Amino acid sequence: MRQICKIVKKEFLTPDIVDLRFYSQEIAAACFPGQFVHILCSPAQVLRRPISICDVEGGAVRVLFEVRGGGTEYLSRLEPGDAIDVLGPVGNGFSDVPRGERALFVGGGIGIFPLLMPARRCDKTPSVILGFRDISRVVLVDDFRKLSCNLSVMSDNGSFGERGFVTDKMAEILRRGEADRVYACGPKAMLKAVAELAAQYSLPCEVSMEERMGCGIGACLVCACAVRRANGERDYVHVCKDGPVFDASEVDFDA
Amino acid sequence: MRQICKIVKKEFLTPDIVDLRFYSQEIAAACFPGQFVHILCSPAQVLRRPISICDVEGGAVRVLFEVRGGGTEYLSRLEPGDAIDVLGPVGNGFSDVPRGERALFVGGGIGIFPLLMPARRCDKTPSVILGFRDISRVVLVDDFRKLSCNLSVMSDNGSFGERGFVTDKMAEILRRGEADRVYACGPKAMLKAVAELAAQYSLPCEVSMEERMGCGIGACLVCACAVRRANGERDYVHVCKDGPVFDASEVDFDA
Amino acid sequence: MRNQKVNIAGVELQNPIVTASGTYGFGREYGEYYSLNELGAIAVKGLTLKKRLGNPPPRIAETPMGILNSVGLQNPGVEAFILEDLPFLKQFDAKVIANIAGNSIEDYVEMTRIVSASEVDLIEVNISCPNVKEGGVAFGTDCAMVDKVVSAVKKAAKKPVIVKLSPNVADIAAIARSAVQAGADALSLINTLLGMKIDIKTRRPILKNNVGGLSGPAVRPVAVRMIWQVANAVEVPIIGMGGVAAAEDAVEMMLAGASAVAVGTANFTDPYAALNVKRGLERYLDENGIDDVRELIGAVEPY
Amino acid sequence: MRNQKVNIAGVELQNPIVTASGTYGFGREYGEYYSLNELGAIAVKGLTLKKRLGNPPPRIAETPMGILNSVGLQNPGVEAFILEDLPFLKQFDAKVIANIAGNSIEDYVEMTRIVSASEVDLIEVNISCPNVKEGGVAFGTDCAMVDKVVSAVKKAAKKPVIVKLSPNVADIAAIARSAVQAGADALSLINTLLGMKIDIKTRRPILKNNVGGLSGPAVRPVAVRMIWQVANAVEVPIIGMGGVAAAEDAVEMMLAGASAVAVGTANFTDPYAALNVKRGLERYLDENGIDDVRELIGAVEPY
Ligand SMILES: Cc1cc2nc3c(=O)[nH]c(=O)nc-3n(C[C@H](O)[C@H](O)[C@H](O)COP(=O)(O)OP(=O)(O)OC[C@H]3O[C@@H](n4cnc5c(N)ncnc54)[C@H](O)[C@@H]3O)c2cc1C
Ligand SMILES: Cc1cc2nc3c(=O)[nH]c(=O)nc-3n(C[C@H](O)[C@H](O)[C@H](O)COP(=O)(O)OP(=O)(O)OC[C@H]3O[C@@H](n4cnc5c(N)ncnc54)[C@H](O)[C@@H]3O)c2cc1C
Ligand SMILES: Cc1cc2nc3c(=O)[nH]c(=O)nc-3n(C[C@H](O)[C@H](O)[C@H](O)COP(=O)(O)O)c2cc1C
Ligand SMILES: Cc1cc2nc3c(=O)[nH]c(=O)nc-3n(C[C@H](O)[C@H](O)[C@H](O)COP(=O)(O)O)c2cc1C
Ligand code: FES
Ligand code: FES
Repeated sequence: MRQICKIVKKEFLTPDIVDLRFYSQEIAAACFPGQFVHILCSPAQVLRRPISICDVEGGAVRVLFEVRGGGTEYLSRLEPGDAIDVLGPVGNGFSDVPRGERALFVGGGIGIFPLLMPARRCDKTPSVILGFRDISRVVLVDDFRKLSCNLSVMSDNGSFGERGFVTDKMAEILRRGEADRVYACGPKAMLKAVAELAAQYSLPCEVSMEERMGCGIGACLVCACAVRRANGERDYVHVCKDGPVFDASEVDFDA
Repeated sequence: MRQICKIVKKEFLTPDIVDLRFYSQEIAAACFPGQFVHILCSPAQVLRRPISICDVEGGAVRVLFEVRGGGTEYLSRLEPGDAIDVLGPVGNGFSDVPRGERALFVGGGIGIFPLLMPARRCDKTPSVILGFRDISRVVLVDDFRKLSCNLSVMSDNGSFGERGFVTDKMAEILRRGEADRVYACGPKAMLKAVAELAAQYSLPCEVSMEERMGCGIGACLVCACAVRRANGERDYVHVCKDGPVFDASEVDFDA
Repeated sequence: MRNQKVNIAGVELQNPIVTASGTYGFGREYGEYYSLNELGAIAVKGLTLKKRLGNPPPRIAETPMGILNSVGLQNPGVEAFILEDLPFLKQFDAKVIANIAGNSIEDYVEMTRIVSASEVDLIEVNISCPNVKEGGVAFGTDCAMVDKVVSAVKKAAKKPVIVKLSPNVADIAAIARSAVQAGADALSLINTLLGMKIDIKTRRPILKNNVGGLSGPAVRPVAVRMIWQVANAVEVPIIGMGGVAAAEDAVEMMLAGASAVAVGTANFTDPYAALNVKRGLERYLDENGIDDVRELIGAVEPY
Repeated sequence: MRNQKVNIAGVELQNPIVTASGTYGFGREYGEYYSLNELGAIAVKGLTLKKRLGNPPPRIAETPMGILNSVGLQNPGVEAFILEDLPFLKQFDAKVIANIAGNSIEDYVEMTRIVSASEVDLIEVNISCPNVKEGGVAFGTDCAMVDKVVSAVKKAAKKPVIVKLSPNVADIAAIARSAVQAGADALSLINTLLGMKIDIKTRRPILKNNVGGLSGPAVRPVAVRMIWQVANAVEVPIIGMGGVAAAEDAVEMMLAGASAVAVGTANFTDPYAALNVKRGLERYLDENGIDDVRELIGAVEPY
């Protein structure tokens, strides 16, 4: 689906992170947790930008994004009333948490955005670990607080929440046997550590991967993600269509 | 001079012609009739667009432009309060009408815009001939009416003013000996005819030429205009710096 | 009804709009946005004899009004394509162009035999892929090599052969002449220009392959010039491509000498790009009272 | 104070920012916007032995993030330059690069002699102008021709010789090697890519010359790639250019292997472009704690 959508709300949560809501009844109705939208930011750019769907509220889709380069910078300057060209929802999101299972959500940095929706949709209280570089980058914590979840917040330097890495906290939780499956999104190094921990405890683990994209729908094959097939063979799957969420046991984090 | 200027007024005079005023005390103070500004229209474009200065009003500069391609289209969508990047005033304008002389101004289509200011600045009542394709393209006539000038308006099909070409009217005026010098701006074919008529009556004639531009200040040499030197030699001068206004007797209209 | 049909080496396309190899997969994904019956032809992702994984990611970088890609011919192999994808594509009115790339002349010949025996409509010989180490672009930048590959392919081919030219050459007309003398039934151009982008923060290339192929509107002036030069040098039909994003661009390429026009990178900007180019072209013909789209082909009047 | 100085073939530039030949005239016009003392060097408009009128207008067309030009070396001739423009330029700290273009090897040699006897600091041999019928780009696309021209020029030269390369070639590294083997003290690249734009309303090319040279941000990925390839192929310093519009672009080119960077088309977008690139580069060094701009040269870490 490709739509021209009106921005209904825009707010800078930090000097770099923007909370944007745009109106699309259709995308809001059709999307699943972990899917993303592919947004055409500037008329001077040829490529869209993939941004995770963070939440839906009525007919509005909420995304959070960090201003990094030209595309997100342009997007951050738009205002309510302006229109954006949105492709989506695209990709394969997180699988539903099976009834009765306790999920653990682990997010780092901008990787926390796609975890809000699935964490809300659990029937058993999930655990959530959010990691930030430092206090200046803390966003969305209040939204997670409003869910019924066991929330831990970590920062690398202890300036907000506990000092330490999300995997420190994750190890604790798994040791205490408080999780039946793990969902994670964040930097690749973090995902790798999360996947290894989950594997140690033989827990199912899904990770949301990032890769530079072209088409966003599976046609151009640029967004390759290395996997190892059951037979040990190396292969590439594609983040936009096969992912962004993959079974962690398949992903070849060292490729 | 290069300035980021605020648009103070924008109005569509016809579906295609925009009347735009932007604020620049400096350009308003420094400019001469016949000079132009070189405007950076869209961030997706590498080249500026040359637009004649039509008038100055206090600290505001007035330009009229026709929407033709991507640049003028983008410009036409800006609104008061938006900023534009303006280089100018640039070029050599019309020479002052010597005291006591009766000037004749001949403009065709968008070529009438740079004639308003010099027509106003004459001490003896000038004649002005404005030519339009048809009534749907008539603009700025009221502004000329407000000057003390002998105004003739022509249209190709007679749908506004008299039917005929500006040169028909010009021939009449010259026959009656009502002009001492001629200033013209418009399509090249018109300028050629005007120049020939003026030459027949041995009147000094200045024409404002158009050419595609790069730098707009005389450095890149793309805006070449063919001239014939006194010794008969062909040469190129440059519309942005040597012009846009040239002595008609120099210009090689057939090059 | 105005005529939209064009002829490429004996194969009639219902309209001149093609999708460029490698940007459109095997049609399935864009087929969810509009019917593939709308298109003149679909050039499928570049095929190799055996399955290829392609290059490691990142495989794409954005540049001013363009992109660099270094996919490196990831594909399931020609046999898998014929078994699993061709039947899907053959459901539609769009002609199917099999784009083949080899590491050796033997590869090209073998693939030509295989696709000739299939329901593919046209064979596009990619001698211009900048993203593979062996072979690839090397075949396309030297007249003698072009002659060898094309002659060999033509001997094995039972379908019309389009030769896809590389723009990374000094004299595109000479390359085109070699291809035609060796028997090419049609030419397609341009493939991508070799480019590079460096991340100044990490001081590393954005592409894991270091360099990649430049495409998109940025390259259009080069494409138009080359199509014009080639159209003046040879008689065979040309499929023009390189930065076509709107109907006006397609018209420009046809005026330069293309009989059909492929849309590539523009699909990424807008999944409806090819459809919009097609519809826009129809509108253009209507508005200008042009009864036959073929009137545009090579109709530029140079100075 | 961080070191900004770079060395091009024995000539020290106070900073690596150069203005590209043909985009900056003889410096007078931009000199009204900022002091020419700010620049590392100024490459003057391409000079020929005798005055040249250049091509008929239109000489420029806009393309996606680029331009086409077909000026065709309009210039007053080398003698007039030395008499009338060089004294003006020599008032400033910026080094003066005389860009020369000939129709024949004799032309090049004669001009080399003339500028060698002047106060010019460096000679840039333009063997890559796409806008003149005779000579021009033909000298720059063939290794044997490059060798001939450069050897002849070097014999006559009493100043360091920069050879300016054409990007319209299949193997830029081979051309670069020929130039260096023939004695080039430095290389500059890229000149413009040959392109074309057609007005679909009139069905005529926009440029009266039909084709012209493509420059501006659109070509930057091609320029960066070629600079990287050439830097890996030869040892002499490189002046990089092609689409530099901001300090980040200059850093990218230096990382790719350029010792200095020229700003061309960007001057048209913003008359302060070269100054802004220079200032931005200083800021970049400060912000990243880089003490010597030369640390950037060739510092890209390829995969
Ligand atoms: C599935 C997915 C979901 C994402 N969700 C979010 C989100 O919810 N919030 C958020 O802030 N960011 C998210 N990102 C990252 C976001 O896409 C990039 O930060 C953004 O594309 C950068 O664009 P730019 O123009 O600002 O940067 P530039 O560096 O100028 O972009 C240049 C090109 O590189 C691509 N690119 C650059 N960085 C990345 C990256 N990290 N991942 C993918 N492509 C990149 C751009 O898309 C563009 O094509 C997501 C990425 C993916 C793949
Ligand atoms: C000295 C001078 C004064 C002018 N004054 C006015 C004016 O007051 N009002 C007005 O409506 N128009 C004026 N024009 C014409 C105006 O510059 C063009 O209509 C405008 O540049 C078109 O830009 P575009 O992006 O809309 O069209 P496009 O066709 O998309 O432009 C593409 C490129 O071609 C150039 N170009 C296209 N048409 C012309 C043209 N006729 N003359 C020069 N360059 C052109 C553009 O500047 C641009 O570089 C003037 C031109 C010159 C040379
Ligand atoms: C991501 C991508 C993959 C491509 N893969 C192929 C390919 O497999 N075979 C081929 O002949 N051309 C390939 N190309 C080149 C295109 O078919 C086309 O020639 C080029 O991109 C220029 O057209 P465009 O500017 O419209 O994209 C690829 C281009 C892109 C962008
Ligand atoms: C209008 C124009 C005129 C040029 N004239 C010359 C010239 O006379 N000699 C030359 O060597 N290069 C000439 N060039 C090429 C530039 O010096 C430069 O190599 C090229 O434009 C790429 O840089 P850019 O993208 O920054 O403009 C010219 C370029 C332009 C745009
Ligand atoms: S972005 Fe095209 S396949 Fe994923
Ligand atoms: S536009 Fe550059 S010299 Fe006139």
